Amino acid sequence: MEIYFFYMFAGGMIITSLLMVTRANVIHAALLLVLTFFFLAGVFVLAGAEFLAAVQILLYAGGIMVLYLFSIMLMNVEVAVRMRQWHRQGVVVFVAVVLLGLQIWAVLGEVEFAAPKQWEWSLGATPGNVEAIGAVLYTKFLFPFEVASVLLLAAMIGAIVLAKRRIER
Amino acid sequence: MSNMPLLTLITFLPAAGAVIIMLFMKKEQTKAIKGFATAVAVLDFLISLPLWFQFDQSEAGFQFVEKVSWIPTIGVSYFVGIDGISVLLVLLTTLTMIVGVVCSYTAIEEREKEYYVCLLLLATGMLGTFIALDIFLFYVFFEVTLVPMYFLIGVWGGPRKLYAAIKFFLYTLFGSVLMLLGILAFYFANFKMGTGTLTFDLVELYGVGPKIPLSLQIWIFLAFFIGFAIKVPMFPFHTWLPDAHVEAPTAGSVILAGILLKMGTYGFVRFALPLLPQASQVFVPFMVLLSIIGIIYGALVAMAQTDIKKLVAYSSVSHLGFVMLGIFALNDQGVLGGQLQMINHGISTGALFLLVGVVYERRHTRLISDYGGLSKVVPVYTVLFAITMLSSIGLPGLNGFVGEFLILIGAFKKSYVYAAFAVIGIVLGAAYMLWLFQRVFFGNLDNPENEKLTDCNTREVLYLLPLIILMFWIGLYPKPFLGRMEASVKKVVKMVNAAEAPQKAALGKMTKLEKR
Amino acid sequence: MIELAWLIPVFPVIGVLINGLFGRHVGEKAGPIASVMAGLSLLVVLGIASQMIFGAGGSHTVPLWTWVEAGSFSASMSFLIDPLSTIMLLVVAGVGFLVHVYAVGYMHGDPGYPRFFTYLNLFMLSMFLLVLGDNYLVMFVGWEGVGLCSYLLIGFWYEKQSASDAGKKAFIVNRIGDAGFLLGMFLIWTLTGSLTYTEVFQAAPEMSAAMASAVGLLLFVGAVGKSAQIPLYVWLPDAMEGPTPVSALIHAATMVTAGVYMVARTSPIYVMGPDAMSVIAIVGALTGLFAASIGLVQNDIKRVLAYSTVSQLGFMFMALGVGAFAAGIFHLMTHAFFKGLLFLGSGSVIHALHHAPEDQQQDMRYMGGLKDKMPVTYWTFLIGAVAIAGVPPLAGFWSKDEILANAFFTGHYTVWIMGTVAAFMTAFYMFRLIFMTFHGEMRVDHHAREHIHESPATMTVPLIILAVLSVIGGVIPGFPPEAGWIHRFLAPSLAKVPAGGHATDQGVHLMNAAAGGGHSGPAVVLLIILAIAVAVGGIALAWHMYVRDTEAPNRLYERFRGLYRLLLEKYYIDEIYQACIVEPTYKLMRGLWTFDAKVVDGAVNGSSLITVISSRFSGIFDLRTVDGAVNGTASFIRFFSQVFKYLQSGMVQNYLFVMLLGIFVMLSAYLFR
Amino acid sequence: MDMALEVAVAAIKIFIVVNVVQLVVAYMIYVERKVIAHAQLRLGPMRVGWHGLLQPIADGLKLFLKEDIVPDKADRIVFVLAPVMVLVPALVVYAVLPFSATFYITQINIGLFFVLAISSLGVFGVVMAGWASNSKYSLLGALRSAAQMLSYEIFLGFSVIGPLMLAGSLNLQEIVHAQRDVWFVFYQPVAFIVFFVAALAETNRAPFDLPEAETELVAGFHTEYSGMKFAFFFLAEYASMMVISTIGIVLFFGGWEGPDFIPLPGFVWYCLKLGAFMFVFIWLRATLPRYRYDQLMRVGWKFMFPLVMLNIFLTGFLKYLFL
Amino acid sequence: MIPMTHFLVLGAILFLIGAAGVLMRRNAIIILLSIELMLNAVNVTFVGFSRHLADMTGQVFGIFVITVAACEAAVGLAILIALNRDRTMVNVDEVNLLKW
Repeated sequence: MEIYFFYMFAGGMIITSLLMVTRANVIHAALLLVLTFFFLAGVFVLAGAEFLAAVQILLYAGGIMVLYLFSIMLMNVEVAVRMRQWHRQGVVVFVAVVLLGLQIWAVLGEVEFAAPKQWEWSLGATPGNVEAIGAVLYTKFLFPFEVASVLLLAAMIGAIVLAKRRIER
Repeated sequence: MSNMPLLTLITFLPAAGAVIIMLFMKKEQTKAIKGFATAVAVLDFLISLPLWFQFDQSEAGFQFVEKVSWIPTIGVSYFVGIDGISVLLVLLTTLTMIVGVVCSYTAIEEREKEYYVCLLLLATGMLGTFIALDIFLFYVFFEVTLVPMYFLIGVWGGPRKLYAAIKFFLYTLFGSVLMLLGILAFYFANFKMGTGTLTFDLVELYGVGPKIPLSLQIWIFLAFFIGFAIKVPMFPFHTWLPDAHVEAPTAGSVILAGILLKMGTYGFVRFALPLLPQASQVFVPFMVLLSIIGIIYGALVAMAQTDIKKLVAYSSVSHLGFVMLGIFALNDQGVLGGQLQMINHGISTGALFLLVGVVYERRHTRLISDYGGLSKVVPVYTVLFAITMLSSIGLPGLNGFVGEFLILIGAFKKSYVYAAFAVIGIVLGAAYMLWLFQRVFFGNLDNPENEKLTDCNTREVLYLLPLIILMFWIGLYPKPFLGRMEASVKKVVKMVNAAEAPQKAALGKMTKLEKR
Repeated sequence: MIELAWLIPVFPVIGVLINGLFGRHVGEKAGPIASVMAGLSLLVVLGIASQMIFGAGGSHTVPLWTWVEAGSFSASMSFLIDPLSTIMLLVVAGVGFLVHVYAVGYMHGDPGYPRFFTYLNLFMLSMFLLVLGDNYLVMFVGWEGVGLCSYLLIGFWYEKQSASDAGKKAFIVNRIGDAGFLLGMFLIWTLTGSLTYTEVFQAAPEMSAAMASAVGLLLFVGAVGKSAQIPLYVWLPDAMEGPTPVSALIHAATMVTAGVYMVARTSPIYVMGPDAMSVIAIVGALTGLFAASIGLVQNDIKRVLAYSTVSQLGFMFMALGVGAFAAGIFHLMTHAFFKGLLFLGSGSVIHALHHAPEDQQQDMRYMGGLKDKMPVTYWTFLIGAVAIAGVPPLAGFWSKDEILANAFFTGHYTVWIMGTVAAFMTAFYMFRLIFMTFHGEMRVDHHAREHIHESPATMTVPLIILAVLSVIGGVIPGFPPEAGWIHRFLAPSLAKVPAGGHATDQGVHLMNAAAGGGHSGPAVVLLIILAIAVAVGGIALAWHMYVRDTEAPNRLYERFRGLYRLLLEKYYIDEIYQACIVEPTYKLMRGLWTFDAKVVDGAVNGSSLITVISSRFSGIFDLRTVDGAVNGTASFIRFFSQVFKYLQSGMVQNYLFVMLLGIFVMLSAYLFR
Repeated sequence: MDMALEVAVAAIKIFIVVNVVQLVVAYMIYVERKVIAHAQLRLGPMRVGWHGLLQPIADGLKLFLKEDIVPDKADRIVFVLAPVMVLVPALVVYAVLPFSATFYITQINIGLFFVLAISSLGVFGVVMAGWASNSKYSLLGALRSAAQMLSYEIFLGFSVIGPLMLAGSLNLQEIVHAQRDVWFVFYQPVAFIVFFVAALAETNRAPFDLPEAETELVAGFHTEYSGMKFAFFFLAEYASMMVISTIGIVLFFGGWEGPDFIPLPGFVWYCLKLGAFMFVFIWLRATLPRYRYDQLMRVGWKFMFPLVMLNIFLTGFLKYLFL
Repeated sequence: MIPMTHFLVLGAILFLIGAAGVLMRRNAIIILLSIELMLNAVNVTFVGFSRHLADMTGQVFGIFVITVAACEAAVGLAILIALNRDRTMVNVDEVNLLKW
């Protein structure tokens, strides 16, 4: 059952992301990426990471992507639609990417995975995924967590400084 | 409380304050900067107060010790602590910092932000010097003080500030580099002949001194001597002092006289004496000679000055001659007196510079001949100056006397000749100070510009008041001060004198060798 | 009562604080406040004294707090009440109080009124400390303290250059003495391990004569400074620049006698060092004669009194030097009465003349005939003069006679002769002063004449009290000579010259006889008669020269012009000091300053110059050779960077593509490993 | 077979809930009109049915039958998708809301988180609508809306942390159970105030209805919409009001639980509380003037944000001390 | 049970699509969006491994990746806004002043 859901979500992701990459209209691209993230959240739920799935929707879709839309609306994007969309190195890159894909395919073919570890998980179980993540995040990864918060602060200040209108003196 | 790194806190709080001012305060907000600097200084003083109250008087060793390995490969550690010798200096430093900051409110009118940053950084350097128990760390802090002081003189100084600043910097740097050589020599001597470990840990090294042969000790002592003697400054190395004092802003002079000079004498007591006991004893006549020359010479040259600050600067030479005399009397009374005199000199001469700064700020001249008859227009100032002057010339009942008396009694114990020459300094001290006082305050008010002088305002009285109170306190009841120093000083004296026997043995060997 | 001794210095402290801190608000009330404080101290002193005199006596220590403690050295802030300090306290507190009261009137209207009384109370405090201390260190505190107050009070009118000069001179000369005192203290401490009197004196008998003499001489240097003996007396005449009450209190009655007190206090050590005592005796006698001779010709009323004071102090030291400690203290006391009286009297005269031109106020040549205008002043002054001249039964006679008798009987005949001559001179110059000031025609400036008046009650009452004391202050404690009450009272505090000491056998015999009940025999009677004769002779000569035959002084002047000049100019001692000590010091200091600036600092600057020059040379080398190599390397690198710079396209995606290729290469490496 | 049954039951539940919600929403509009009318001393709709009770149905019919207009310059796809993107998240959230002890569609362990996540998507619809309309008013409304909702989502998220810390679970049913004794509003008054203000802002209700301010932006992001698409926006707004009210009830007012001494079924309690909440929403709209945009942001960042942070710290501290 | 390889393949495909987008497109916003896609491709791998190894670390790192993505988005968009304001350009290959 769940493998079909997986294929459904994975297929949706691949299609939407391909569409996203090829769009000329930035708004469409962004909305398509939101859709990609929905599917991704589905994949996460299937992998037993429902907290991460919720975070994905809340932060990525509800936060970051809104930020994108917001910024896009602030900018003059209609001009870009009528311009050349592809970079001059496009063809070379495409070849290289395809080659890289083949290479990854080859690498994956070599790798043997051991049997997955058994893990009790089900949607709605208590104590569930949230507690488990919390227990790891605030003990073992407390320091990285704090570092991440500092990073966020730095990014916030950086963004404000960069985007602020220079006041003429 | 006992686990709190109190000393580290005290030492680095000013630096933290400096960083905050540097980063977060705008140049134009001078009021906020002053307020903040004052708050930092006051807070630093407040958190240093536990050192006074929690200090165990009976303990001769180090207290409030913190030790963290720093550069383990060469045996350097962040090792701090205080004993009776340094506790009062630390407190004096924190107190002087308050005074230094407060007295600069109106004296400094440009680049105020940088000024207070320098001042606070300087505080960290000085405090670190007094608490360091690792010779390497000591050296680091010793050098750190040079930089802010250089800027204080060079940026906010008087007309010849650049000359004075460079002279101060190069001269002291020259000395301290030689001292570094001495430190390294001792370090390797310890590795070869002492504990066999690479360490800068003072407590470990204390025991090593007597094992080092006298010939080497003498060289190391000479290196130390030049380093510290320039800082003190002792007789032939003193010429940077008048220049630096005269050109420095008031707070700079106060700190220079109050604290920086003490780093030299402190260095002798902390390092030269206990680390090189035999050499110290060998050098006693030499050191005493220089001290006495310093006392008399400084006093005589002070008398010849026409500039008030220069006069006070030369008086410092004379007073520090007393301190050195006391230290090299190598007995309880002398070293205790020397220690107390360090504090006294910090208070009295600091106050004198403050007072000079007060009129300088109003009249922008320091020439004695520009003044005269001031006591008519500025009575409060006159009284404060009189008390400070009397403290400086060692009137009993004020602080200067107790120190001088103990130094002289110690010197007398060593040899009556020393004391006999040193007392001349007392007479001359009275002469130049009273003459100064007479020329500035007595007589007719013949310079019309002086008529407009305003008396000390509340702020000035307030920052002088603690110093005046201390003068009386030490003068009338010095026991809390002497009591805190006594155990540690006795220990140092014992360490030096205990090494007498091996020294004689070594000398005997040397003579034998020569005979052969 | 004795345990309340700590109260004595407390009252002046209160006075100092009130007048010093709130002087501006207190204003003219400062005088009464200070006087009340001095009076309260006097009350306590009287209480203690009554207990000491009528009670058990003995010596009592009042400990306060441990002052300085360093290793084996320890000195405490404690007071000692014994007969000696009791007498001193009485003198200090008594005369001090009277002078306070006097000054309330005398200083009226002075702009520095509160300041004056602050200083005066500060002086009382210091003097009490000096007298009360139970060890040398506390005494030294007071010693320096009175020196400071003396400095402040001499320079009280600081606008006057001469006044501030005189103050400075006093302090510095005193400092020279103090240096000796300090060294003496150090020596005492090294010898006995203590500075407390009782402990020192217990150990004193073990001292060798040489060491005891050394201690004695060093301490005596201090006493010479403070008590204005040769060669350090020069400050005292100059000190007359201060207000007259100050001259009376500090420079006549109390402070200058501190040296006497100190020597008397140290008597147990002195008796061990005969050489020191001889020196003291000779210095005292010399000073007595020398100062008296100067006093003969001075015209300034206060200067005459000043030289008289120096001379009388010489008498006291004479007494100490010959071992008659009690007589010295006795003379100290009587001298305090009559010299205080004389100074206050002269102050009264000056006060009356303060409308006269500045340079005439104190000059006797511009006085005369004041007797009728100022009766109280005149009569009290006369009593003082008679007392100092040594006419029985006034105070001076008893003490001075004892001193001379002791000098004679201990075999110091030279000293005795000098003393007798000095006594003669004393009588002469005192009455010269009286006659020039109060008798004869009035030579006062015309404008000032109508302003001459008797002084107010606050000034005359102290005069009267002191006059009474001058009359009875000698006979009551000092009769019979050599065995009076004061001798018995002081005996526990003072040491006796031991047998086999420096005195001749006869002297010892006589002295011991004296202790048993006074001198007897014809020699004593003869001496007394001689003393009276000398006094009366001096008075008579003065009367002859200044009342009967007023031309006599001029005739003498014509004949002994050189001698007169020498005396008038005080033997040129000041000038000699100026030329031999002060000027060389100035020269030395200027020379050293030049040396410092040119040689010591020159060496520093020279070394920097050498460094700069050598750095020039190395700079050239650096530029040509070392820097050349560096530049070569740089141009080499520049050439290659010209080629490779084109790799930097400035397009992010190019760079990213290279990254992608990097991944490609890495994976290839993994695959084809 | 079980799975098929499960799916069927779920489908039935969803159908019921969605339709009931539609109906309730329709009548909410009626109630609002009535309440506001009475607040303004008017009568409101009176003609259609008794006291205008049938008015919503008439309105619905009108909207159904209206012409569906898409502006020429509009981005067609996005323009059409936008109302859907608004309504769907609002309805999806109902999947986890507890209406009574037994009546709910499902319960998951990240329930509250799920609610926040899904409802945060509502902003997309607004932004899409605003942008796709290709109209200045709409774009401005969308921009305002994006900023406002993004900001207030943060306070909303932070304000629920207080009750969450007390309840110790994200599961909405468990949160309700945790309040059997005392409602969290008594423990967390500050959190509730912040929550309520943020809820107003999240749902674009007065006094925070800046994105659709009729007087400034001519109804803002949905200026160009009409007919059924417009009805979707309307439905979505009221649906999300109900959602947010439900969350408020669950977090602060004990959910469907009522005092024991009044024996009413849980669902009735829920309806009463919801009614009260909705009334307050309407009441506020009738009472308060609109905020200015800068005021809105200032209140949010400079007042609410510190307040709610303080609340979290305080709660944690007190919990550490007493629980 | 979804096999591990599925996650990896999905991750790889998304990553390559993202990479292609980053390298081939000129529009800066699309590039940023592609970067987001790449980051999420990594997340897929993380979560897959977390599932496979029954270890929470993968999910925790997912959260960190989202954090980094947020930072990247904020700063990247700020740069774009600044660029757009000053130069009115959205194409990355026009921003090439930083060369030789």
